[in-house]
Amino acid sequence: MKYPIMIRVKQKQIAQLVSLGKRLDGRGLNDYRGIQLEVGVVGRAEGSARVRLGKTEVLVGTKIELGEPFPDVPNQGVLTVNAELVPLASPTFEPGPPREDAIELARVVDRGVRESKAIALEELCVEPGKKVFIVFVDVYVLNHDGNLIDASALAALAALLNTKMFNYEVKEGKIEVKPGYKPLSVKNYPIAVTFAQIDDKLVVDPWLEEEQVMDARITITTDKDGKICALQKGGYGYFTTQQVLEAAKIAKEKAEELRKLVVKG
Amino acid sequence: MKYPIMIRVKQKQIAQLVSLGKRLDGRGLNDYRGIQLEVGVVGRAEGSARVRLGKTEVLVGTKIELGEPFPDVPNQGVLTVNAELVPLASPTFEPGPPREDAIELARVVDRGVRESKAIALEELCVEPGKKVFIVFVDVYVLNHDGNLIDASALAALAALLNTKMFNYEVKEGKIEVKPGYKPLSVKNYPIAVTFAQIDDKLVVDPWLEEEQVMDARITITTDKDGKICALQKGGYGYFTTQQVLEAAKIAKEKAEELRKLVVKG
Amino acid sequence: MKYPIMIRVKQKQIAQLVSLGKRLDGRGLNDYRGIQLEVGVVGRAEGSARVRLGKTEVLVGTKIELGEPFPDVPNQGVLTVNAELVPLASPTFEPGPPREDAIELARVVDRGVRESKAIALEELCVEPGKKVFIVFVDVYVLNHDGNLIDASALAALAALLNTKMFNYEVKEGKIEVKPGYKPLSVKNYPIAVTFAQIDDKLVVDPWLEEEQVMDARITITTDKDGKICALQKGGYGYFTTQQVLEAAKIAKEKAEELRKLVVKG
Amino acid sequence: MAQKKPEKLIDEKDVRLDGRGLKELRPMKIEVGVLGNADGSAYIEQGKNKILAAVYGPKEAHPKHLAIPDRALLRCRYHMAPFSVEERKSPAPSRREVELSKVIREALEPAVFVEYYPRTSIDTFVEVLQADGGTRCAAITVASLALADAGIPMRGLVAACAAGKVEGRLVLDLDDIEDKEGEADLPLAWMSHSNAITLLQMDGSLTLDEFGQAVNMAVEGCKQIHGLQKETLKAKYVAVKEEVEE
Amino acid sequence: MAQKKPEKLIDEKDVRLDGRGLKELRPMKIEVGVLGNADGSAYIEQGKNKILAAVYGPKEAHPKHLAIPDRALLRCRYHMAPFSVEERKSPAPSRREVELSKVIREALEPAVFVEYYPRTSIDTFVEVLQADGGTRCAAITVASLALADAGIPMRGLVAACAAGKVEGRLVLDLDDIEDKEGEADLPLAWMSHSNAITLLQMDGSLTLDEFGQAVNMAVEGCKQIHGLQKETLKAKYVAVKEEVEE
Amino acid sequence: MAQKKPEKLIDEKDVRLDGRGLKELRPMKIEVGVLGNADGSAYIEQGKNKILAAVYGPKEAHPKHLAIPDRALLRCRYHMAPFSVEERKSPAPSRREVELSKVIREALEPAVFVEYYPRTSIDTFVEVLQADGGTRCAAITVASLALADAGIPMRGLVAACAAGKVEGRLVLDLDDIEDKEGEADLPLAWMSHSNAITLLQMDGSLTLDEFGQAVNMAVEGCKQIHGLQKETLKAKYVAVKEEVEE
Repeated sequence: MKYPIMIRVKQKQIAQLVSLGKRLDGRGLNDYRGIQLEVGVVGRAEGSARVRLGKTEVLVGTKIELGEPFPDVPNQGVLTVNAELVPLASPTFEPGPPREDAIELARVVDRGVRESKAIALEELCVEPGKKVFIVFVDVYVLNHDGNLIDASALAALAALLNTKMFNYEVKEGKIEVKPGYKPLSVKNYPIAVTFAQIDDKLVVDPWLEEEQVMDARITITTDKDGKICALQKGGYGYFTTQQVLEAAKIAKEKAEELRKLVVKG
Repeated sequence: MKYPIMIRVKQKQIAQLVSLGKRLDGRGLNDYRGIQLEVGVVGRAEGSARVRLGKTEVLVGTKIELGEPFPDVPNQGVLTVNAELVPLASPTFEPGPPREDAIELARVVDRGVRESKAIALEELCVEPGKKVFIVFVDVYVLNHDGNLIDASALAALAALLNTKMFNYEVKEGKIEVKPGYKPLSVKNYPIAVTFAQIDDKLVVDPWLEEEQVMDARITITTDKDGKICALQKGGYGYFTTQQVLEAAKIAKEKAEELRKLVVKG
Repeated sequence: MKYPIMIRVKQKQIAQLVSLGKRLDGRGLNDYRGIQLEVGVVGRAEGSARVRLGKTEVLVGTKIELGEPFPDVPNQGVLTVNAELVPLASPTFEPGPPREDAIELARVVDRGVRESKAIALEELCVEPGKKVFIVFVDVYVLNHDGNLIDASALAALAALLNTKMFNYEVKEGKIEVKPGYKPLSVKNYPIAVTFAQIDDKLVVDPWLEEEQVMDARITITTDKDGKICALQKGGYGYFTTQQVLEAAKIAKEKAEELRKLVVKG
Repeated sequence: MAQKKPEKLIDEKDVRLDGRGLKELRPMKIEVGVLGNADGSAYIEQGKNKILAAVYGPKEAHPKHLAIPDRALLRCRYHMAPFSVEERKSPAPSRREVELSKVIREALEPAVFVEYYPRTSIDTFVEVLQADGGTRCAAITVASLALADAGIPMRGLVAACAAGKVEGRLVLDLDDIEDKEGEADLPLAWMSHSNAITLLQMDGSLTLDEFGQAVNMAVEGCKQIHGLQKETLKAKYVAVKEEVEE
Repeated sequence: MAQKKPEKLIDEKDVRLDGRGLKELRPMKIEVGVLGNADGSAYIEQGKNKILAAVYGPKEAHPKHLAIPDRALLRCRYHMAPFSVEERKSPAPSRREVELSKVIREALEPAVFVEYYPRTSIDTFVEVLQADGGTRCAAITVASLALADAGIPMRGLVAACAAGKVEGRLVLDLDDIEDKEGEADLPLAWMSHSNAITLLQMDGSLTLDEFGQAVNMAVEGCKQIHGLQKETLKAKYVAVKEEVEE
Repeated sequence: MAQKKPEKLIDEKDVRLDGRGLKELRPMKIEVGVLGNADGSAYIEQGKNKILAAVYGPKEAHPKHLAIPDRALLRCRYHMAPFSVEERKSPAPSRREVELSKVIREALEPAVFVEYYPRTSIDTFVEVLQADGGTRCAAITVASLALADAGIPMRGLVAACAAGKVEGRLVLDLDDIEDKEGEADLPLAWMSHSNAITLLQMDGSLTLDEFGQAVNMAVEGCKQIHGLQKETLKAKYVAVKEEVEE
């Protein structure tokens, strides 16, 4: 919210470049930074994935535990997404309960997974109204260099695809663990694509310096069929209808590229 | 607790008037401000009432839910009164967990209802020790112009009288909802009457300017039979025995007037 | 952690004395202050003890309640140690949730009791996986004049030895209370002995002025057989191996003396 | 306690459960200047939604380290009364309320000349007294009026309204059951200045085509609401003027 | 674990369960200067109540924005030890403790010359080690002594005591079971200066007549307690004096 | 979900479950400078432990009242990721994490020249991504490297390692199951400067003799780890140097 002089100078410089279709780090307006994806990095977790998006680094781990369903959907498992902006990731993150930014991040990731019906929650019911599986998706930001949403959503999807559950049988209301594991059933592949608006232009995958000077941000999540399943505008600026529709089109294309990194074959 | 100069000037002016039996807003010492009462204003609530006491405005909503009884009274329902001094009501209210004032307000309203046995908690037991109804009374202060206690207690009583529960039957430990509603059984009508002490005189229903300069406050709650069921002294001053007894007498009279606004017939 | 000038002067004075084998209050380096022990001081508690160690004063009360076991040890009771540095004990204690110091204090006391297996937790199981006894040990510091750990550990042991439980029988999964009480079964007698390091010397039972100038602190808890069952280094300094081994030997001796105060016969 | 789900939300004649057409807003009632203490306030009913907004400020920012040297700090709290929903809601702010407070603030800020009041704060409080779907949009509509009522200089009023998809059809201004049972919900805030979309979210599933239609439908809804906002303000000023001139 | 309720709390000869007459106080023991670090402290046993009070101050108010330009800030915390009651109490302050902290502070403040120490704070901490009914009154009695022990100038000591109604009869100084099973409980604090009632609360059901009698009975109880307070202080000063003169 | 406890943790040939000898450390991997934003950072794998450390500072202490006139304020937060352990851990700091943050800080401070940076703070953050016994020791080892990587002047690196007793035998560097099923665990931190033990804790049961042996065994383990720490730093500086000279 505060624009010290340094930022204003940078803002001018970045905006001038963008108006020429260029960016400080040499990318084109619709280019992502380099992406590195690694899965299964935390053996204690049921599933895990680390995404490096340029210098942004996010680790997602999943845990599956037994618990109670929500009363209004007694025969569905529970999906819980939490995000921690741990203080080692940025000088601006502080220890303490999640702030607004962390909550928004978790909720945007959550909506992508939930609305695309990526997890078949009905299959996670053990005993209707009493016992269901809870899928915890914990987003852990390790280094913040901008566009946490896309990196987190990508890592979350990869971690879910990497998640295995033990086999079990229900006998007389009790769960009996059986040998072996089976993968968590993932039915859809939502991909979030975020744009920053800088001087009335849209740029894909903003890094930290761009985020510091952008007017507004828009994240569009599309599913495997190219349908939009979640969307979030952020920041203190605004978009025109034209920009929103343009962003949606590009988001669909970029998502297809990104999806190939996570979903093989 | 801070008395800036403005307040001291006002204090002198208000005190002089009171010593002449007069008040800044033209009322007599034992007069209430105009009262407006509206019930059923929030359809989602099981019962609701809005009270306007001069410019003070309080909304009370009730909710009834199933829950567990307290272990020491296994066959009684639960009454829970909560008060929120939401920040739109006053520049001095801040977001956050209830402070001292909100807690005292809730507890004084609670004691009036509880001690007068207005709600027959035994009738709210479904399965002793396991399942009872919880009556939530949420006091929501919308505009603070003094005497929140009387306005809140009045709105709480009106909301309880406005409360309806669905019909149900208990079959094999399970609750079966049946068509229709029945009113919550309210057995008594406690009314709180608050006095401010200003320059050794008592005035009824203090408004904000009077509260800012008063020495102390006393609230006396009487029930439908004119018995005192709850009492609370507040503020940094004191009362003499004489004043307390005088206040009790007036409280009983004023309560009878106010009760007619809520309890028809 | 702040060393104002006053403290530095005192530090020099205390260190000089210690280098001569003396202490400000006249004690030898390995002497405890006078200890007063009183048990059964709080009748509402299942057990209680007050320890005065010089001017340090600690009250410990125990409560025993039914609750659920931890899932990983379904047939064991639960031991819970909590410490409150209540603000009447010191100008540096403030109201609010336990800070680091209180948490460390509680955990060091807890480890002594737990690791020496002083409480036979298996005997506190009522219904495996469902119902066990929880032993609450609440450490209440009433006056802080240094060495809270030893005083608290001593009071905790004395309070446990003073603890009585009602007699009961389990009939068809329900607990039936029977007349009379029986003592809580205490199998071991852990005693904590704390040293301060001042100018490379160790002194036993540091009082407040010594704690303010010490470099580091070490607490060694030994059990009735002279075995070490818990140990905690604290403070911003360090110890040599030599010092640690020397401290352990002294701790064992001093613990035997202290144990006699609590365990009669 | 719980609502029963009806078999159909829209009949074969494109009439919705509450009798509305597909592109029809719910009945609305707006008032401004409804609270005694706030610098500005407004109240809205939109369907069964009942929402109050109050503005305090511009005033010295507190705590001071939050003050911004060259602009006002705009703050916003969206909060639901415990009795505003089917199951009693704890008064402690939920994660949902924290997120909505953020997006509502970001929907309002483009309209406010925050640069006129450096080092101050402008606090906007929204209380949902009864909720019936679309509360974040109604909150923006009413908060925008409360800001205007407080005399805060603005580029224009912000109006907000959702479009969505229910039983295969695109509809305007979803109520609670349409939101819960429908296929998509797209809340949007708009101001006429720059034709700006200041809030945009979406849940559900829409093709690109449907998305474009929904955005346009929501903008149209906002324009209607904007008209109503202007009328309400005008009526108030006329009333004030008449009062003054009497 | 739980107490069993006896059949009768008062017998036909007006003798209460613990052997007291209707207007008789429970046995009391008071000490002052019991804690090493506090500026003032006191301890009370009243029946089975065991309560400690400590005072720190006057000292610079912290945080500073709480300081009052023309008087001391009097603060009070009433807190119960987890083992002080039948069921273990969580050490986090309950709503009851928050309310009692407030009314106890307001019962003490009329007695304190707060205007002597502007911009400072005087912090009073009350710890209930064992509770047996009437803790708020005993807390006021003992906190008042701790303030005196800290050398805070006061208009007088504040004594406190409840009256109430049990099995149809008015009684003084209710213990736990009388409080729980009785028909009314009326805690009251009093100071001889101005004959002032500085705390007054009531729970239960009393006619106006009964109420008047109960107030007077409680005031009489306070007067007895006040006598005991004065003796205790006097005894301490004599002891100190003797010590000094030795 | 839960591990099954094997019958024996150490076989008759003194070989441990994972194939190690009694005095053998688990395989270790250390990296420094792994995070982009931190002033210093390091990563360690020790057995299945995976731990990151980051250092920010020296920087102006905030809030200001925490600043110390003649030295830096060293702060430390030890925190476990929710997915780092068998049962998901709530991200809110547990009492265990609060205690470990304290003892880790106190293990590091003797090595840091805090007096060089008065009025500043040096913040050390440790995140356990996967836990397998001995996390506090690995946390100290890696945090010490992160401090060095941040260019904080130090008396030396702090290395940490536990010794303990398992099935009657003294062993070095216990893993999770040895810690849980063993008879004693003794974590220790050491720096070569002054041959100083900067962290020492113990859980379990050891005779004085065993204790002495365990302390010495842990110190020997620390010396090995210290060697590895030095190599890692050296390798990094060589790499940097080469990069600069290219």
